[in-house]
Amino acid sequence: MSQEKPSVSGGQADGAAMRRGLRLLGLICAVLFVADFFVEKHGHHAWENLPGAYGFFGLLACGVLALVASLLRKFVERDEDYYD
Amino acid sequence: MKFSAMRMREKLIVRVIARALIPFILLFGLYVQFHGDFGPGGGFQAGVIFAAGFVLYGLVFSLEDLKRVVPWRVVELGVASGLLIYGGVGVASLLLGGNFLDYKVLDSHDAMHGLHLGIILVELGVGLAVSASMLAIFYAFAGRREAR
Amino acid sequence: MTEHLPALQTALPLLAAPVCVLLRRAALVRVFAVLVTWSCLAIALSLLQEVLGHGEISYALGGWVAPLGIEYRVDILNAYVLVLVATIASVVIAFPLAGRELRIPKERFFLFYALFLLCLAGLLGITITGDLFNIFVFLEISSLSAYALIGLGRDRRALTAGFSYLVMGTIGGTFILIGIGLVYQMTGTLNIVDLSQRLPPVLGTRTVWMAFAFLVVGTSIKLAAFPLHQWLPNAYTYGPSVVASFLSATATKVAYYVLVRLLFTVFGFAFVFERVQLSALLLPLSLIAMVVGSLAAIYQTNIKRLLAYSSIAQIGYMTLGLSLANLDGLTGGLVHLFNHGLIKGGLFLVVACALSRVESPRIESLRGLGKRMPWTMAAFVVGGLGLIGIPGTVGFVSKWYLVLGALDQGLYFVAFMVLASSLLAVVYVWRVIEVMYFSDEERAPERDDAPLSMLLPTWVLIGATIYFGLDTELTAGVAEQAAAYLLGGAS
Amino acid sequence: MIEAIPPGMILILGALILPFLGGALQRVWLVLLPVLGFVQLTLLPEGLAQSFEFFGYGLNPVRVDSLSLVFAYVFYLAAFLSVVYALHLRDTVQWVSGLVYAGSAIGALFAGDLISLFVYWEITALASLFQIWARRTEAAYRAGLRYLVIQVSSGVLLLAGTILHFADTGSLEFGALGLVSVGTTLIFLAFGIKAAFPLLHGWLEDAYPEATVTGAVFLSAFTTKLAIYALARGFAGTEILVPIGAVMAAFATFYALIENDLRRLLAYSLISQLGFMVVGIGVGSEMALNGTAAHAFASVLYKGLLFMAMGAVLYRTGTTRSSELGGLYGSMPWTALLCLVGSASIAALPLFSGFISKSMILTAAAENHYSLTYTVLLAASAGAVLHSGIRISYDTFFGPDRGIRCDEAPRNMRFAMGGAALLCFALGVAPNLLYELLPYPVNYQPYTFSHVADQLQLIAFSVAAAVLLVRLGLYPKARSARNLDIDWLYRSLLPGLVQFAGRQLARLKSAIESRALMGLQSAVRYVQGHHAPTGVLGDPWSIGATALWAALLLVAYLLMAYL
Repeated sequence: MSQEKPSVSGGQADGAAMRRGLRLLGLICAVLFVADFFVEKHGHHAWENLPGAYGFFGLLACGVLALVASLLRKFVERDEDYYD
Repeated sequence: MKFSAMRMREKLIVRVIARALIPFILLFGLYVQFHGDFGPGGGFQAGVIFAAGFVLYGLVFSLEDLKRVVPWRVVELGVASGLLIYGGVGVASLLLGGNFLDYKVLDSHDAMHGLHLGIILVELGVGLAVSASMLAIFYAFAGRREAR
Repeated sequence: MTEHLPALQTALPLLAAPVCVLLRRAALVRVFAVLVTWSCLAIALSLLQEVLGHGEISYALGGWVAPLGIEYRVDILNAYVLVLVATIASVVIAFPLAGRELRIPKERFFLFYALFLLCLAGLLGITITGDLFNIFVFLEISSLSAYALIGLGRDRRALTAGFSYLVMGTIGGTFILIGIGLVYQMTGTLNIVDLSQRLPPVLGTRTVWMAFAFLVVGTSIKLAAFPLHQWLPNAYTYGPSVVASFLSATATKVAYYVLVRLLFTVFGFAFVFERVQLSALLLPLSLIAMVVGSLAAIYQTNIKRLLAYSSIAQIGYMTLGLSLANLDGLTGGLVHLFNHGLIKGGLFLVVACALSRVESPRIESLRGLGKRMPWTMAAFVVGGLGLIGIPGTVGFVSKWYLVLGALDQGLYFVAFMVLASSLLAVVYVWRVIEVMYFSDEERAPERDDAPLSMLLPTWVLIGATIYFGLDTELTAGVAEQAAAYLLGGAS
Repeated sequence: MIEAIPPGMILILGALILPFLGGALQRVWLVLLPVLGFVQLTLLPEGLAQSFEFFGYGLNPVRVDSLSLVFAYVFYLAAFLSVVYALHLRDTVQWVSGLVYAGSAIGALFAGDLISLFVYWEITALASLFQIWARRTEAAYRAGLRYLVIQVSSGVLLLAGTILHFADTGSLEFGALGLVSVGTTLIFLAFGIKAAFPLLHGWLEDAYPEATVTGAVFLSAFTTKLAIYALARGFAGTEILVPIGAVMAAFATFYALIENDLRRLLAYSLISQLGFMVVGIGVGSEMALNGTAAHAFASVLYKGLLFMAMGAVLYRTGTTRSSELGGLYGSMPWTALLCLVGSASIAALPLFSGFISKSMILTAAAENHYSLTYTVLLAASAGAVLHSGIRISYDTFFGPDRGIRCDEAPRNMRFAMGGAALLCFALGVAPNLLYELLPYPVNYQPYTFSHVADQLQLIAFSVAAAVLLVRLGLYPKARSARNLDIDWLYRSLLPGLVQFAGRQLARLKSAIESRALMGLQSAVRYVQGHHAPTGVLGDPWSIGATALWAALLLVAYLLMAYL
C-alpha cells in the first residue's frame, strides 16, 4: 500500500510482509468468489443471488464512495485553522 | 446659610422682632395643639407651628445656636417618642380590651372621657413627632451646606 | 389577643421603629428588630392559617365600623402577600450589615433598622388594609423609608438614585392620590368592599374613567412596570445590597398586589377586561418588558444592575399573568410574585455576601469567586437556575402556569415569548457564572467564603426556591385559590 | 428497598459523594458505582412504575420495560468501561460529571413521562459539557459553548413540544407519539438534534473531537443512543425516518473518508452508524426495532473501544491527525491489537459484534421493501470497512512510520479496552446473549452460510478495493485540512451576518437618533427646562422620561376607555 522504506524499530509492516499480505488478500478474494457459486442464496433482491454479487458491490461501492468523497473534498476543504 | 445667617444676625430689627415673636409662635402652637380636641386644629398643624418657632430662631441666629437649644439627640428622641405615644395609646386600648386605637375603653367609667383622653394623647404624640421631624428636616438641609 | 392580630401586624413594626431609635446600641437594636420581624412573620402565618381555615377576617380600627372607619380586611390574597413580605423581611433583617456597603458609621446602624421596620410596617399596612386612602398613607410610609434606605448606600450615586426614586415615586403617589380623590368624589366612600358595590352604577362616568387611568398608571410606577421602570435600576444598583434584596422582593410585589386589588376587586373584571380592554395595552407592554429587561440585563457590567434589569423582565412576567386574565395566567402572576420574591431576594443577598469579600459589584471583580466562595456562588447558580426557570426550581412553576394561561387564550406567540425570554435569562445568568467559574485564572485562590451568619439567610431564600419548586402546595395552591377567588368574585 | 431508588440515581448521588472521598477509596468508589447500578438494574422487576404528584400532574419517573432495560444494560457497561478508562486521571470534575452524565442518561431511559424525560435530558446536556470543557483549551471552551447552546435548544424544543402536546391531549405520558401535531413535531426535532439528524448534526463532529481523552469515550456512548432510544419509544414506524437515516448513513461516510482528525473521523462514523439505527426505527417492524436496539448495544461498545484506542493514542502522542501518525504498532502493540477488534466489529466481520446486529436492520429494511435504502446502507457498510475498518488501524499503527516513539497506553486504559474488546467478541460469538435482552422475540439467525459468505465477500473486496484505489491514486489522501460542515453556518456565516446586521443597525440607529429622536429629546428638554432645575435632579433625563411616559400611558388608558 505504501512505497516508503520500512523502518527498523517502527511498527510499520515491512515490504515483504506487505507483499505476502496482499497475496493472501487476493487468494481470499478468489476463494470467496469461487465458493460463492456453491452457496444457496435467498436474498431479497434478484441481484443478490448472482454469484459474487456482494464482492462486486463492495468494489463498486468503494470506488463510488472514494470518487464522491474526493469530489466533496473540492468543495469543503479549507485550511486546518480555518475557524481560528 | 451660615453667611446669610451672619448677615441677619447683624440686623438688629430682625433679631429683636424674632426674639419677641418666638414665644408667641410657640404659645400659638400649644393652643392649636390642645384646641384640636374639640375644635379645628390638631397635632399635625401644631407640630409644624411649634417647629416653625425654632426654625425662625435657627434662621435668625445660627444653626449652632439652635443646636445648643435643641440638640440633634433631642430631635431624634422627639420623633421616636412621639410615634411611641401615638402607638402606645393604640396598644393600651388593645390591652384594655378594645380594638386598636379604640379610645373609648381608656376610661372604664366614662366612654366619652376616655375618648377625649385618647385624642389628647394621640394628638400630643403626633405633635411631638411632627415638630421633631420638621426640625430634623431643617437640620438636615441647613447642615448640608455647612458640611461643605 | 388573636383577634387583634391584624392590627398588630402593622402596629408592631411601626412602634418598634422608634424603639430602635431609643435603644441606639447596634447589637441591641439588631436583636430587637429581628425579634419584631419574626413576630410579624408569625402573625402573618397565623393570619394565613386563619383565613384558609375560617375565611375572611375583618378588623375595625378604633372600633369605628366600616365603611365609616378604617377597616383591616384579610382575605386569602393579601394573607398570601403578607406571608411573602414578612418572610423576606425576616430573612433579610437577620443578615449582618456590612459597614462597607452603608454610608453611616456603625454607631448609627440603628437608623437602618428603624427605617427598615418603618418600611416593613408600610408594606404590611398596604397589604392588610381594606381602605383605599389608608393604602395611600402606608404607601407613602413605605416609600419614604425606602428612599432613605436607598440613600444609605455607600456609593455617592446612591443619593441621586434615592432622590430620583423619590421624585418618580412621588409622581406615582400623586397619581394614586388623584385617582382615589376622583373615586371618592363619585362614591363617597373609601372602603374597598363598599367601593366594589357602589362603583358599578357609576362605572360609565368620565370621572371613573379618569380615576381608573390615574390609579393604574400610578401603581404601575410603583410597580416599575415597563416603561415606568426607570427609577428601579439605579435605586437597586447604588443602594445597599441588603436593601435591594428587601425592596426587590417586597416593594414591587406589594405594588403588584395593589394593582390586582384595584383591577379585580375595586373596578371588577367586567369593567377592566371587557369594557376597557386593559389587556390590549398591558399585554404588549409586558412582553416588551420581558424582552427589553432581559436584553438590558445581558449588557450590564454591574451585577446589581444586571439583577435590577432582570427584575424589570420578571415584573413583565407578573403583569403578563395579570393581563391574560384567566385562572392559569393569574395564578402564574401571583405565584411568580412569591417565587420571584424568593429568587431575587436571595440573589441580592448573594451579592451582599460577595461584597463582603470583593470591593466592587462589577461582574469583572467576581472573577474566580467560584473557587474562593463556593457556597456563595453555588447559591447564585441555584438562584440563576430559578430565574431561567429550570424544572425543580420555583421559576419553572411560574412559567408553567403562564404558558398554560397563554395557551388557554390561544396566544401561542405569548407562550413562545415566555419560553424564548428564558433563553435570554440563560445568557445573562451564564455571563456571571462564566466569570465566576471559568475565568482563566492560573493560581487557585484561597478559599475564603462569606461568614455563616451571611450564608445562612442567603441559603434560606435560595433553598426555598428549590423547596417551593418541588412542593407547590403552599405557593401555587394558595395562589390558585386566590386567583379563583378574584375571578369568581369579579366576573 | 433497592427498587425505591430510581435507576441512574445511584450514579448521580454516588458521584456527588465522590469529591469528599480521598485517595484509593475515591477510585474504588468510582469503579464500584456502575457495578452497584448494574446489580440494581438486574433486580428491577419489569413493569415496575413509580409515580408522584407534581403540582397536580401525575409524573412517572420510573417505568421499567424491556426497551428501557436493554439500553440501560449497555449504558451501565459503557459507564463502567469509561470509568475504568478514566481511572488514571486526577480530575474529580471529569469523574463526577461523567457519572452524573451516565446516571442521568440511564434515568432518562426509564422516564415514563415527558417532564421527567426533559429533566434528565437537560442534565445530560449540562453534565456532558464538562467532558469537553475539562480539556481546558480555548478551542474546547468555544466548542463546548456551541455544544451547550444546541443541547439546550434541544431541551427547550422538548419542553415546548411537551407543553403543546399536553395542551392538545392532556397527557404527559411518554409513549408512542407519532408525527401528529405541532407538539409532537417539536419533540421529534428535539430528539433529532441529539440523534444528529442531517443538518442538525453539526454539534457532534464539532464537539466530540474537542473533548478530553476520556470525555470522548463518555460522550460517544450516551447522548446519541439516548436519542435513538427516545425515537424508538416515541416515533417507531414513522416513515420519514427511513430516508433521514439513509442520508445520515451516506453523507457521514463521505465526510469520514476525507477526514484527517481520527477522532472526528470516528464522530462521522458514529453518525453513519446512527443512520442505520434511525432507519431501523423508521421501518418499525419488530425485527427492525430489535435490530436498532441490538445495533445500539453493539455500537456503544465498539465505538467506545475505537474512541478509547484513539484516546490512548492522543494521550501518548498528543495528536490524532492521521497525517502525523503512523507506525505506532511497535510502541503500542496492545492498543493496536484491541483497536483491530473494534475495527473488525464496526466492519461487521463474522464473529464480531457488528455482524450480528447490523444485518438485522438491513434484513428488516429489505423485508419491508426499502430497496434503495437497503442499497445505501450496504454501501455505507462497505464505506465503514474503508474508513473505520482499515484507515483507523492502518494510518495509526501500521502505516508509514513517522518516527513517533511512545509508551504503551496506561494499564487502566488497556483494561478498559480489553473489556470492551472482549464484549465485542463475546457478542459476535454468542449472539443469543444479546438477543435475549431485546424488546421483541428474536427469530433471526445471523450465522447462515449465505450471510457469512456475502459479508466476507463484501469485506474482502472492499479491502481489495482500498488497495486498488490507493495504488491508482484515487483514494483521498490524508492531509492536514479542515472540512466544512453544517457547523460552518453558525461558526462563520452567522457571526458574519450578525456583524453585518450590527453595522447596518448601528447606521440606522444613528440616522434615527440624529433626526427623529432629536425632536423628542428637544421636547423633553423643553419640558425639563421649565419644570426641573437642571443639576439638582441629578439624573434628570430619566425622571423627565418617567413623567413623560406616565403622561403618555395615562392618555393611552383614557383613549382606550373612550374608544
